[in-house]
Amino acid sequence: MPVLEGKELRIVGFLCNWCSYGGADTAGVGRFNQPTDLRIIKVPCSGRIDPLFVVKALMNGADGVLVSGCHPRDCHYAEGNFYARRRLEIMHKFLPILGYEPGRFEYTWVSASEGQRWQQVVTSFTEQIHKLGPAPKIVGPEASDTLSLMQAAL
Amino acid sequence: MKFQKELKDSIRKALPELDVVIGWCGSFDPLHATPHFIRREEDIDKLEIGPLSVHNLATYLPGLRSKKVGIVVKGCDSRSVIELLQEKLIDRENVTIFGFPCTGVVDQAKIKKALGHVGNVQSCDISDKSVVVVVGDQAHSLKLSEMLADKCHSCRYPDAIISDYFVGDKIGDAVPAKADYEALETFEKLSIPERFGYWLKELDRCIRCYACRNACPLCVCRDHCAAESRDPHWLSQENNVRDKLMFQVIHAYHLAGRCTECGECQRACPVDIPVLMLKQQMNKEIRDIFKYEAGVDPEATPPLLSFKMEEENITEKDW
Amino acid sequence: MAPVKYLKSTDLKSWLGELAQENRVFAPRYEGDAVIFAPFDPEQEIFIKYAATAPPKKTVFPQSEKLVDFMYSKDPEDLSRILIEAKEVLPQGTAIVFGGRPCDVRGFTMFDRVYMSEEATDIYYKARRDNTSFITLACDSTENTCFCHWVNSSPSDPTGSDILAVPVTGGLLLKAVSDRGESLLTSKLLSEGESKRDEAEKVIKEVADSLDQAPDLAQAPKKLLEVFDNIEFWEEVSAKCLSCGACTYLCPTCYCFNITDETQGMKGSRIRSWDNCMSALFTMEASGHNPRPTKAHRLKNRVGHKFSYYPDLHDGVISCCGCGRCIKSCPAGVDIREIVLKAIAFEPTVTEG
Amino acid sequence: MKIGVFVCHCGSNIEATVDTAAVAAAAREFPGVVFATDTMYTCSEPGQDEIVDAIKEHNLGGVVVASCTPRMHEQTFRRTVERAGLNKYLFEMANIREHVSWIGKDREANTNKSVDLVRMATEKLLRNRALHPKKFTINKRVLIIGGGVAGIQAALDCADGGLEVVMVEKTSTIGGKMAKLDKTFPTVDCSSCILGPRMVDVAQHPNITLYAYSEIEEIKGYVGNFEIKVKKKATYVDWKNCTGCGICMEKCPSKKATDTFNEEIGKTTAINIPFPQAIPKKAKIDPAFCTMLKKGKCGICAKVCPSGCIDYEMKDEFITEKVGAIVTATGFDLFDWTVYGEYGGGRYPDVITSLQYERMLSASGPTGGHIKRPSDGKEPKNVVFIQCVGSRDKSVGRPYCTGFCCMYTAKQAILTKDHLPQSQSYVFYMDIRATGKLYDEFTRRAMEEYDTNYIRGRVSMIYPKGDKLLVRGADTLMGTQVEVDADLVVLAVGAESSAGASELAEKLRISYDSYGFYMEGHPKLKPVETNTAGVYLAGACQGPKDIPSSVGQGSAAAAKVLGLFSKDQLESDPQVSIVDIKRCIGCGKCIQTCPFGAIKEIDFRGMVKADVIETICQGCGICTSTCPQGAVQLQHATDNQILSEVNALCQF
Repeated sequence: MPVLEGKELRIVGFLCNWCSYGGADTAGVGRFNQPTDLRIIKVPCSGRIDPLFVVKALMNGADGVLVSGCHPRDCHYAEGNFYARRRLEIMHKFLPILGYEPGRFEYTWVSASEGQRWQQVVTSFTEQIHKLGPAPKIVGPEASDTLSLMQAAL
Repeated sequence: MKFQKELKDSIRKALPELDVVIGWCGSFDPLHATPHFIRREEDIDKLEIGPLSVHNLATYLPGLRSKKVGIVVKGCDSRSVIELLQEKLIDRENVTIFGFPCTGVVDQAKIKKALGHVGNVQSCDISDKSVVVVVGDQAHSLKLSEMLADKCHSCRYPDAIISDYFVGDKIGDAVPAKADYEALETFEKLSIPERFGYWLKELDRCIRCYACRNACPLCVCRDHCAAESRDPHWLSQENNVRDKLMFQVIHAYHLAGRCTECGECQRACPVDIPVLMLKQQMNKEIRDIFKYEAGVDPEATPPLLSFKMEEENITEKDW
Repeated sequence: MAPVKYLKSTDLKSWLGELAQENRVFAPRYEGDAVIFAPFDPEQEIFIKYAATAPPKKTVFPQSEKLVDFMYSKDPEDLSRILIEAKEVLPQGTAIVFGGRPCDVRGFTMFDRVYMSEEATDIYYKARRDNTSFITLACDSTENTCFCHWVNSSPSDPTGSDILAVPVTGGLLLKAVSDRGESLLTSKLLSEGESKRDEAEKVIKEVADSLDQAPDLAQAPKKLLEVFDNIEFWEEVSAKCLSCGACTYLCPTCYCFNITDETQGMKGSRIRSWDNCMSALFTMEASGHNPRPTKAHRLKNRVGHKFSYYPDLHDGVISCCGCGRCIKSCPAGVDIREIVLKAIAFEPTVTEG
Repeated sequence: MKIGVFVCHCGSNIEATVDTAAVAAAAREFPGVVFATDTMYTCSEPGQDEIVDAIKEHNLGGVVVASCTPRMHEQTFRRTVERAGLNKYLFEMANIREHVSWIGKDREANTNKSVDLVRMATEKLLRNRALHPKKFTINKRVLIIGGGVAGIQAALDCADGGLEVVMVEKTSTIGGKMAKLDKTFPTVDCSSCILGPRMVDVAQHPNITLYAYSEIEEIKGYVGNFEIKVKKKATYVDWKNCTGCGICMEKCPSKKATDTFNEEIGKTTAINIPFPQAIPKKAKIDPAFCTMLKKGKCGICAKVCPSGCIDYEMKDEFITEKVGAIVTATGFDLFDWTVYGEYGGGRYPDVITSLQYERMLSASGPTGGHIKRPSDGKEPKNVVFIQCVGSRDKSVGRPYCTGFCCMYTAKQAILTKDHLPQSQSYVFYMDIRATGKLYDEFTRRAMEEYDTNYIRGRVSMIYPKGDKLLVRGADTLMGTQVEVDADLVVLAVGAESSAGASELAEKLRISYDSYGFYMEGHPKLKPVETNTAGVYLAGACQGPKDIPSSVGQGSAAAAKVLGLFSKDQLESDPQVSIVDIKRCIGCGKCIQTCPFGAIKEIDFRGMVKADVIETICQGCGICTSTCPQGAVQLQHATDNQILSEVNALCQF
């Protein structure tokens, strides 16, 4: 189903199973209201997240991507989030080179007990994406298809 | 080149113990060189090194892993060899490295631009200062410094960092004419949406030949590259600019902290897409965040294959 | 005698503009530092001084094309019953390719023997081929990599073209080669060209004379088969090959393709895209076995196909047009001429016993 | 694959804000879905039966349940589909409760989002493969970390159950906090009389190996096969020969050592045995106070020791133990109350903690069971107890209720009257939390039979007045100011996680909350499990607990371990990585980054390749995101599965 026109933007979340997914559950159990834009993809560990998933999501039309894992030192797999931090950080800095505004992608750490923090993260990230508006979309096979659309938008 | 004879002598000495020595020789016109595989004594005479020795021959090493291979390297090429050694993709005992002091190589794209078109080249004379190309009975004199590859202007390693034989006098610590990444400044002035448009426009003409990948000395997956696999299925085979750009991102990311910026990807591109820039941008981040430079220390670990509990240069978002 | 017309250089864009009213017109222009065939755009300069970086192959044989759009739908009574609706996506409309070189355009005749043969027709190829006209530019200069004259062609070979354009003072002399070509020469922008005919002949002759003596390739098919099993020979000539697809994709005569289905939810497309025999996946079998495991095997196929297997099947026609792009654009400087000559010259060493 | 989709109402939990029928209708349009319905309670017996029936009727090859979080019922439904003959990994869940219906009320947006989540789940399911676990043998030994009452209980239950037990205790004696108590509520029976024999049991049990004065250095391995590196800290006394006679203590000239066992009420000797009933009853030297170790002079203890076991050269020793399960019972520590300026911030000697008071009440304590003011040794008349010091107070970052302070304060008030019949006790409290069996009756006794003056309100200030302390507070019931001239003030200090809890959690790879208490597997259903297989919790390390609860958890954890070890072999989780040997180029990057050493290099027809050791792989997938060409794939979270989820959400 397409995003609710004018109401929602497409935000993809990659959450580790042990901490952040649980944190999002805790937020749910606590009935902490959140914007509805985010869709969560559960992965075992933030170390499983290939930063290229983030690029893929954006290039396929996501307006924002949020990654969340266990706090450093608390990784269920001991080291996953340490690797993730480095990898995600360089992709975070690289996306503006490709032409995606800084802020389209963020990564953070939320533990299973931090329901309130999760609510805070989702709310402020969603606001951030709404402030940025829809991300540039690659529409047809040829560059000109997208470029003419971008021209028209300007 | 003064040390060319010395180099040939070294190769002659080493060749009996080796299956092959890779260097350069003349190619289809006087303006080009081509990789030269020396297997027999008589092949040595054809060897030519100089500003036309553009190819990074380290690219061939992983494919010849089981052989005893000699390789002639420029300073920049030696960094690729170090990187391959560091990642244990080649074995030190199987590689004999011939180094020489490199004063820079030409960028064929710049020559083509200067001449408007290359055409029928009759001769090419390169001195310390100039490149004189005769095309269709007309001589064009070009300034060598203007024809050198960008990487040569910011080169800090003119001598091979690692070698078994080094011919000629080492240049030593070179003071680069330009700072690292100066060439990126024009691009960096673009606004974010302009950058998006820039890449789409440039990548549009990509023919997906993967010369950029196959010329890269560190793209060791080659036949098993994710670009063409269905499992994982990252890219479709469709001719669309999204997948073309996505591949370049995959390439740049997989080289993050490994790329030595030899520029082979861009040189190899048959349709002249500035694909090196993505890797340079990635490397610039690696340098800023991890204070790391690839291909200088065979014992180092690439930053994305390691971590620190506390990262000095990563500031996470405060929510 | 076919009519000849003269077109002033200054009128070129206007003429193409006229043609573009009823046809899709492709012309070479700079994209970055490369010259590429692109849809005609009066805002952009056409570049016809030298051969383009990439040939106009994609105008008839696109880098990728949808063959079929398909859609799954379910029987509402029984959701496990799936209805598949497939729709052929046949190319529509007519096209004109301006500015290809004789080698580029002659390349399509290699396709024709395969895709429009008596036994089988590729409807997608045919739809474009039949509806595309070629206004080809004769070469007034050559490059070190040019060798059309080795393969029974010349810098002014009109084979496969509809109009041959020869550069003359101030413009182009346009000669209709086919009826279709003739029908394109009706514009008021064109003037009578008879007076320029001699000048054009002179240009053509001068270029032809500038080429060196072509070697005799008659033995190539046989000799290449002789070295077929000589893996050492192929390992040596392919040593510097990087196994990329630049040669193949820039080749005006390489016609191989791959077919993949790309599905998204309940719909998708069957896509045909260029493939190349330099790639390991080209011959990868489902079992994991690969009959061409190394670049030596693969380069052997590329050279062998053009200079031996294809001529054997098609009356001795070499399926190389001699444009030289594979040499010029090869990142490692692999020279197909060198390999063919080496094979012809190859004498097996006779060992006793 | 034929897929069935079940969208759960969860009563009104989901249905109230998600149109589940619409979600099911939308799901019918998805690739592969041949059956979709909404159900009232999918997890109930009829709900599960509906799934089983549908699998059989429609010949389903996979099932999606859209309901609560998979952390709640993934196991439940995996068993359900298994019951119907499907492999349990041909199942996916869409979390439309915690992640949708409970976090917003916009029915349209929620329904829309639920459809997306179901689409993702079906797209992933289409790429799921049947996975089969491998069996591996387990080491039926258990490690108990912490020798407090919870750890003791767990150790004894496991040992009695026939398991070999290794207990590691940080201090030089087991017994924990309970050993420091004089009496216990609500029975007012002697703490050491109950605990002492159990401590002796630990020492004497043939199945228990005790490492006191030791810490966990490193933990490797996984459920069934952990490898533990234990650091035995140097005691400078050879415990094999030490008889605990105490002569060294009598003769030690350095008598100013910190007495942690007695909560620093008084001092002890540099070489000491913490208390007479210590287990093991062995001496150790505190190097910070030993003249011999500090200055190389003295050596008296070595001279007087009848068994010659003093060794000034002793070094820390490392021992490796292999176990199959771990029970963590590391207890709690007391909140550092000196942050409260209004209570003097530690400046007044006669303001003490409840645990210090406990030592003072204890007959084996430094005062021999006499209540004396630390300042002048006099018996107090007015004793003021202040509750909730470091509990229920956001301003000091301790918003939680410690839970047992109300009870021990009542006990201490009663004991005060017993010890000093002329005394008067005052208790400043916020609320009385006395929810255990006989607890409320007990606090009533303190008030009614022992004349304790309970004042509902907080103390705003304590300041010295002559040799007394003036305690000023509010009586919120009377609405008046109260001032009490106190001789002694006892603070009911709350519990916090024990020092080093987070570092240990990192070694155990378990989670902890923001206060450092360990996270249980599920707050209701898995109170002693953690999310790391084979690691269990007992006692106050999970959150403040009184003795019966801690003991209960000790037994519960032991039951879990005994249950785990009731099989000879465990099944390994098949959600592990696998190498496509054809595509692996042997670069070894996966080997380099695997945190578990689960990938090894192998020779495959003369080529170097990577190979995953299935039983060691923990399924994190770092290898998969490291491998550039994706030749190593984490099963059940492959690149293609994740990409299919991305594509299900982002279709250009």
